[in-house]
Amino acid sequence: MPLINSPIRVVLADDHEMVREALARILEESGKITIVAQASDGAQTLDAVCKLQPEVLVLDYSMPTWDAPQLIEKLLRESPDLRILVLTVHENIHYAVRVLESGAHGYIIKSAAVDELVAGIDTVRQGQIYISPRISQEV
Amino acid sequence: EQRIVESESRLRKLSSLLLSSQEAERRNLSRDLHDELGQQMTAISLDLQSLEKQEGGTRSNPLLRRAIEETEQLLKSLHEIATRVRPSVLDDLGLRDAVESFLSEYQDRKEMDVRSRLHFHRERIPSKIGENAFRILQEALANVVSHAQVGQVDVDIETDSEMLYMTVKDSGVGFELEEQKDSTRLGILGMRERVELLNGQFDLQSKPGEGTQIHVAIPLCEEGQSK
Amino acid sequence: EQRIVESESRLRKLSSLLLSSQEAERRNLSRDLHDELGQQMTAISLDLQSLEKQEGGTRSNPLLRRAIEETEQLLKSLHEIATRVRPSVLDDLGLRDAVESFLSEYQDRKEMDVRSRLHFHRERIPSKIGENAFRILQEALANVVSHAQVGQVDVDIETDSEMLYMTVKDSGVGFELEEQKDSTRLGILGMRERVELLNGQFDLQSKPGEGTQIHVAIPLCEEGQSK
Ligand SMILES: Nc1ncnc2c1ncn2[C@@H]1O[C@H](COP(=O)(O)OP(=O)(O)OP(=O)(O)O)[C@@H](O)[C@H]1O
Ligand SMILES: Nc1ncnc2c1ncn2[C@@H]1O[C@H](COP(=O)(O)OP(=O)(O)OP(=O)(O)O)[C@@H](O)[C@H]1O
Ligand SMILES: [K+]
Ligand SMILES: [Mg+2]
Ligand SMILES: [Mg+2]
Ligand SMILES: [Mg+2]
Repeated sequence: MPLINSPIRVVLADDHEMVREALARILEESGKITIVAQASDGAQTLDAVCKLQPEVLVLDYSMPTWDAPQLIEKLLRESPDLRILVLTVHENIHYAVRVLESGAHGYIIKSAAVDELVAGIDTVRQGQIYISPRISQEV
Repeated sequence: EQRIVESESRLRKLSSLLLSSQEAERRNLSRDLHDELGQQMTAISLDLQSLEKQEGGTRSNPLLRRAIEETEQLLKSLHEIATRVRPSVLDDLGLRDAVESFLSEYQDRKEMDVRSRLHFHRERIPSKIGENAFRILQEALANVVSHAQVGQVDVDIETDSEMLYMTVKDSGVGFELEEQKDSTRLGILGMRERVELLNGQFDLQSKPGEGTQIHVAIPLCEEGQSK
Repeated sequence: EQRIVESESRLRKLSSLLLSSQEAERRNLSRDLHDELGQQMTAISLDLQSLEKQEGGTRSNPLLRRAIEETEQLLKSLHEIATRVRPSVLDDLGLRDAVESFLSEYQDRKEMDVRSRLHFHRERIPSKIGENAFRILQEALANVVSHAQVGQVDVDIETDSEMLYMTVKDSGVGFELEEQKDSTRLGILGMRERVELLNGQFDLQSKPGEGTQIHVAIPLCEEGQSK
């Protein structure tokens, strides 16, 4: 069990460098999160998760080689306790359903990340489901 | 006669190649729009939002707020354009989700009452069939909106292990089939051709005053695919 | 036989419609990208620049500088994609300038020595012919780069009041014409079809070891345009 107030250990995976940097800054500035590794493809993600055992993986939906659902299934086979929050540019409920079906705990629209990201990470770390309000309004 | 047969098969090959290369072009382009432009815009949006936080939230410069809102708007326009070119749902999630998203958006945007029955008894539809079925549905609905003068349409799609069936039916003004025989429009011609290139059956029924129905049956099994 | 003739004419119509609708689609999309997104991006970029001025120029937040640079990058990518979809010079300046700018860019990008002789003795080329000629040139050069294994190519284009002539010639590896007869590739088939749909002549010559030449002649007069 993480101590109250101890920062949440996160791996951040996105193949787009500019986006990854922007996200990393947001997470670090929050003071509630430590980024233990950044990854820019599926293999790096698998590797970082396996070695560092983060509490939460923040994962871009569209990465080279495997898309998020495929990668999620691989990750959870090896690290069943990992919580995964998927980030995407697709404001479409079907994407959210698909990643939750594959075992992720949350789904956030990237450009809303500044307001939602930290809350989303905290929610999925506790094992609850987090879905961007922009998406859930669609249902 | 030999020459005509040859020319017929050359043309058939050409249409088939044209259709599939057009779809490939759309798919790549839509990807570039999402993954290149969309990601860059997202990075800008995130940076501006962090900047606003650093500068004291609502007390920061109103120009900054405006730029953030413009970026949001820009992202919306981009995704709209990319989706118009080719919905990424079709490639990422498949025909069923693409049809559902398309119909629900269509219903809102065109103020058309779409009554749909979708029964996908088979999960994976080959992507070539999925993309053609999707384009046919779009064409058929575009025709209802532009010609049928009616506010309601029925869409049925069913797949089993062997076939995909699709029916689009309206009870609008209808038209005289004979008069369309020599049409130089791409709509009906294109639908028919897409189906025939997949070894399927295309059927169009219409009568003035009695509405219009198209019905499509496409085999899903790989064997029958290439003529 | 009657059926084949019918199907032949249906397919010919379809191919022609597909080709021109594809061009129209590209044109619209390129325009949307340029006008719609380009305008919005420029607005953001201007807002950010005046924000930076207000906040004290170089002493302002580095995040802002970064966002400004990202916006410039974004405008470049947008322009690049819009141009790829459809070279806007073709719209704005016509075939001659489009060809010139395409060839010089091509020369740099592909490290190919392009020797061109362009003689446009007629100012206005109908846009449908311009579009097709441009696509044919692109296809032909793409083939030289991917197949000819040679660093040099000759491009001749000449128009007089009645005709457009184009020759693209390399002295690369060449190929056996017979072996390409049943190719399912779109390149040569598409070039030929574009020309024939404009009532022109398409001629391809090649021999292994002796290079490849395509020659195209397209009538510019309106009368001969529609089959
Ligand atoms: N659902 C319909 N209700 C009434 N008339 C229809 C319907 N669908 C097609 N038609 C008639 O058939 C004609 C041909 O349709 P088609 O889709 O081939 O061409 P279009 O819609 O006119 O043009 P395009 O689809 O190329 O933009 C239409 O112009 C219209 O007169
Ligand atoms: N300039 C050339 N030099 C040598 N071989 C050529 C040349 N142009 C065409 N070929 C041969 O003819 C074949 C068919 O050309 P075509 O342009 O139709 O298809 P492709 O280039 O292979 O594929 P694509 O559909 O991408 O154009 C090529 O694969 C190549 O073998
Ligand atoms: K994404
Ligand atoms: Mg990505
Ligand atoms: Mg139509
Ligand atoms: Mg080629």
